[in-house]
Amino acid sequence: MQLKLEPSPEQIKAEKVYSQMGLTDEEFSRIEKILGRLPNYTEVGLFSVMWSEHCSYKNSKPILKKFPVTGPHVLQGPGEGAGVVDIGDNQAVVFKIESHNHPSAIEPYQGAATGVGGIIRDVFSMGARPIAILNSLRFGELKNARGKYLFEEVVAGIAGYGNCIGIPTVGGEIQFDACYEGNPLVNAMCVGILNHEDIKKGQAHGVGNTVMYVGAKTGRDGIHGATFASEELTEASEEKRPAVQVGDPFMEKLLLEACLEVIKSDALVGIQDMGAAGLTSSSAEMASKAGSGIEMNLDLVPQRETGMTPYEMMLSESQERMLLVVKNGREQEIIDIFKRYGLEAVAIGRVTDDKMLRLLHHGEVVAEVPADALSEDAPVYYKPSIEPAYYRTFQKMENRIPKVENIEETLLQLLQQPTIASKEWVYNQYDYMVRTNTVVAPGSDAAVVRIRGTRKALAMTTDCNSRYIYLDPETGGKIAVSEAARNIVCSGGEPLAITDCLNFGSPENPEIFWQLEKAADGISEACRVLKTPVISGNVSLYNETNDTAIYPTPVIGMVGLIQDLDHITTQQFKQPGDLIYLLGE
Amino acid sequence: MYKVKVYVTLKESVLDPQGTAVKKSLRMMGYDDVNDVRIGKYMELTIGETADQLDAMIEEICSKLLANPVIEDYRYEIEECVPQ
Amino acid sequence: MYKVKVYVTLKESVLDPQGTAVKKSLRMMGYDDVNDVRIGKYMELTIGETADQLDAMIEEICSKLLANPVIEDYRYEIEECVPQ
Amino acid sequence: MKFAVIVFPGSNCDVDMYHAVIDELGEEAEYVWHDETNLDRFDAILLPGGFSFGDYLRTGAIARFSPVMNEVVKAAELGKPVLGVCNGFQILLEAGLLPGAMRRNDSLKFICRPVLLEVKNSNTMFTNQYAPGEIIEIPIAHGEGNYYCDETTLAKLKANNQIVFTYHNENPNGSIENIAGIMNKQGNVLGMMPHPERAVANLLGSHDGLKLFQSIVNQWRESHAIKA
Ligand SMILES: Nc1ncnc2c1ncn2[C@@H]1O[C@H](COP(=O)(O)OP(=O)(O)O)[C@@H](O)[C@H]1O
Repeated sequence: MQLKLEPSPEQIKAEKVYSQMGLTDEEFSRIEKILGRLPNYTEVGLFSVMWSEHCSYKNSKPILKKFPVTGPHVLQGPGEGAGVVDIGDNQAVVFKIESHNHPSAIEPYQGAATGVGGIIRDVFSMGARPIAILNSLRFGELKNARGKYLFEEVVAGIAGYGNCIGIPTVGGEIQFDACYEGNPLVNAMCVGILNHEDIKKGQAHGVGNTVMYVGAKTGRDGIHGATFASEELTEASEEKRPAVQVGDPFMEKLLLEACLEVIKSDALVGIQDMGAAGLTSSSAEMASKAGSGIEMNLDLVPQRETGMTPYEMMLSESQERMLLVVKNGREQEIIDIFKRYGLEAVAIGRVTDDKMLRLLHHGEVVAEVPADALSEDAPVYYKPSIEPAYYRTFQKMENRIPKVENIEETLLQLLQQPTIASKEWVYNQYDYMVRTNTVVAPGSDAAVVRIRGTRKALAMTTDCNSRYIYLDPETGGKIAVSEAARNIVCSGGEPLAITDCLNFGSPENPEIFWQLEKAADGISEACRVLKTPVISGNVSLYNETNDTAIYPTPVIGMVGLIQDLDHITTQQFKQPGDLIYLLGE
Repeated sequence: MYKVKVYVTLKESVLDPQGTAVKKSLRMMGYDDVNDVRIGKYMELTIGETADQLDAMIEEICSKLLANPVIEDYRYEIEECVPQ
Repeated sequence: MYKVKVYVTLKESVLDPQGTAVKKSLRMMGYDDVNDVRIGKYMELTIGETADQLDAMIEEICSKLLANPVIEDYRYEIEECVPQ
Repeated sequence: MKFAVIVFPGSNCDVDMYHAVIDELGEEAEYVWHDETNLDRFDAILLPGGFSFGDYLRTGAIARFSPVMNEVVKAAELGKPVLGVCNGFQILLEAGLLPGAMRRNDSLKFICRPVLLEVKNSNTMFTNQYAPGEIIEIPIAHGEGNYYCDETTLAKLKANNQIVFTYHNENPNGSIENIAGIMNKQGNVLGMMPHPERAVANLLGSHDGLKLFQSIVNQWRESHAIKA
């Protein structure tokens, strides 16, 4: 019934229905060529989300190639749910940062909350126990009610999710600047640890193995979220926005504990979270990475609403869901583990050898496309880049050293700046102590979380001074990495690696693309020098309102290893009479 | 004096984790006939003398503050009440 | 099929911090006529065929789970509804 | 001495409680899933913090119906020490093992930070290692710790010395009479919002909470020495 309301393949082509989903004419002909026929509505949907910037990195791939991603201690670089770095004694640290900017602009509490939920899934889908959450936030100046509302609700959303699931939020940073007024940034980072043998990958190996679905039921929420995240925010976004997702941290807590139990089972072959583009990305990527195919019967997908179409099910971004590949015949073991936590694991498909993503619904094949075409072979664009005029002007300007008449007064003025002032109001809303491993709480240079049962600890921080990056993206990029490294070192740690979240304006604008390129050059250079490879990251483009872009904001998340608890140092002055030294220039 | 009763409920397609949890626990307690539970907010506002444009005012209050139209629906009832 | 609407409110004698906060914001927004705001919960239960003793059952559900009698009052309405 | 750490779906301070007992107190502990129906093998019961069943509806409201709660009630009747921290306290209130109810913090915000407490009653099985009126530092982490009870109940709490901890110098959440922790009349069920299990080692910022656990062990040893 429902299906008949969808435009026919011919209509889609003639009326350019695909363009409403964010596909260009060239991309559409490319799809026609790949399939050797016209795609139906569901198939266009699959391509449109998978070829969105958010999922395919089609505009940013050439930039990401610049980053150094290897090192003797890197066990998993970019490409999986999160990166993995060896920390000795058969242990490894897993981390990644991700943006949830657009949803947070529309519904700040839930947008921020589901952002936290998503990054946690990325980490535990690698087989790691999440041990800490950090964030990096940008808002307009706190001058109007809307600005304050966004700020308060984003903080409440991060707290609401993190506190409930019971992972300490141990650090972050906040900057207020008019450029973020219409487009706040909400980046969340999660850090986890695991033993080497527990590393899991999102790969669908083994023809005949079973594809299982676990977690929350699929509803009509967030359909086309990935495409939405890849567009500029306009007045019309309000209309077009996908039904906003509501986070369910309780469900995720159960999912987390159950998945960590499941990864110990050798019945599990692969696991991936259903993030952006939900079932589509998880299934296509798992198949593509393993060089296999997947066939799923959508009638078996647990559904929250009635009459959902294949298109809706595949594009839904309902939260708190995972896709598993399980050895054929061993399904019951997995079902039993989830059942203990009150969760249902449902077999919805199997791994095939034909490299196709094939979907069945009511006994019919409703979509059949090569998995690689959706994932690895998505288009890549090399965008033009132009050095902006403003940059040239700045470069020509003399260095100006501000004259300070009254030091005390200036200091007080500075301390009153929301960006500089204490963030206690924020982090006191976060349970930064749960799991009793936080040995340096928010308020110092980096947070420090001990690894129970060892003398070791991890130092972690997020940093980015976007004003510097705006003024000089390359130098600013170096500064961001160096600041993070200083925070780690000042806490007693040795920097291990970074994750990054590239928040920029529209890549269609050559000047913005230039910012992206240069910032990446700077970050890469600093990472090479400091031997901190980029092990994971995320790109958020189109952060613009009414054609004004935010400052380029490549947020750096860094983790460092503290070899012995005795090496931990904190920021605070300790006692009267101690000497104060200034290091550096 | 007016008493305004405002009902805020989650939109149909929006996930209701609270309702789901309550339904599950009612089932566990043996109330098998409970098919669905949705949880929303109920608010009572007591409002002074602004008889005119009360409707427009309530409408505004609801959409701006009491409900988030992105995920919630609201409705309200206005009762005139005689102060004792 | 029955639809049961349950209203849970804080007892009069119990301070309602949420209501107070909403009232404050409304005043700040210029709605000076708002004298009082109380915030409670509104729940909708859809219940199957147990026609008999529905009342007793709802009473039980409310007092045991949906409301905490130490600080909350509740009331409910039962509507019979014809499935479409 | 053997402690049960009850784990409800959504509990998240179970690990903290467990490690406080094993690593710092040096006693035995075991996680007990909420569907367990026998607690005979334990000498004391710990209800940890967290968000049982998401704390959807009301804090502790759903957890109280978990099968294990019948056993917790039994253990309480037998006189075994029962300690509920944060969400554990909220569950004890909902289950009627302690009087009163919890409201949202008056700031309407979740608050996580160390606070000062006054030990109001040091003559209990949970506080015998503290000096009377001792001021201790223990963190809080909750959104609903605003304790409430009616006048009559409050009068009884006072008359029977059931108020065990109060907030010192400032009231972080609006609870009546600065109440941070209360016990039942028999004195073997304690509920408190602050987290003693998070203050058991200097590395964590304070070890003031350790004495609470030591008090339980102390009392248990003494009563067993007498029996023996
Ligand atoms: N959003 C946040 N979440 C958690 N902690 C934060 C957040 N913002 C700031 N903090 C904490 O406050 C402290 C100071 O932050 P900030 O003013 O940004 O300093 P810095 O410039 O040294 O990074 C840091 O320890 C940081 O971890």
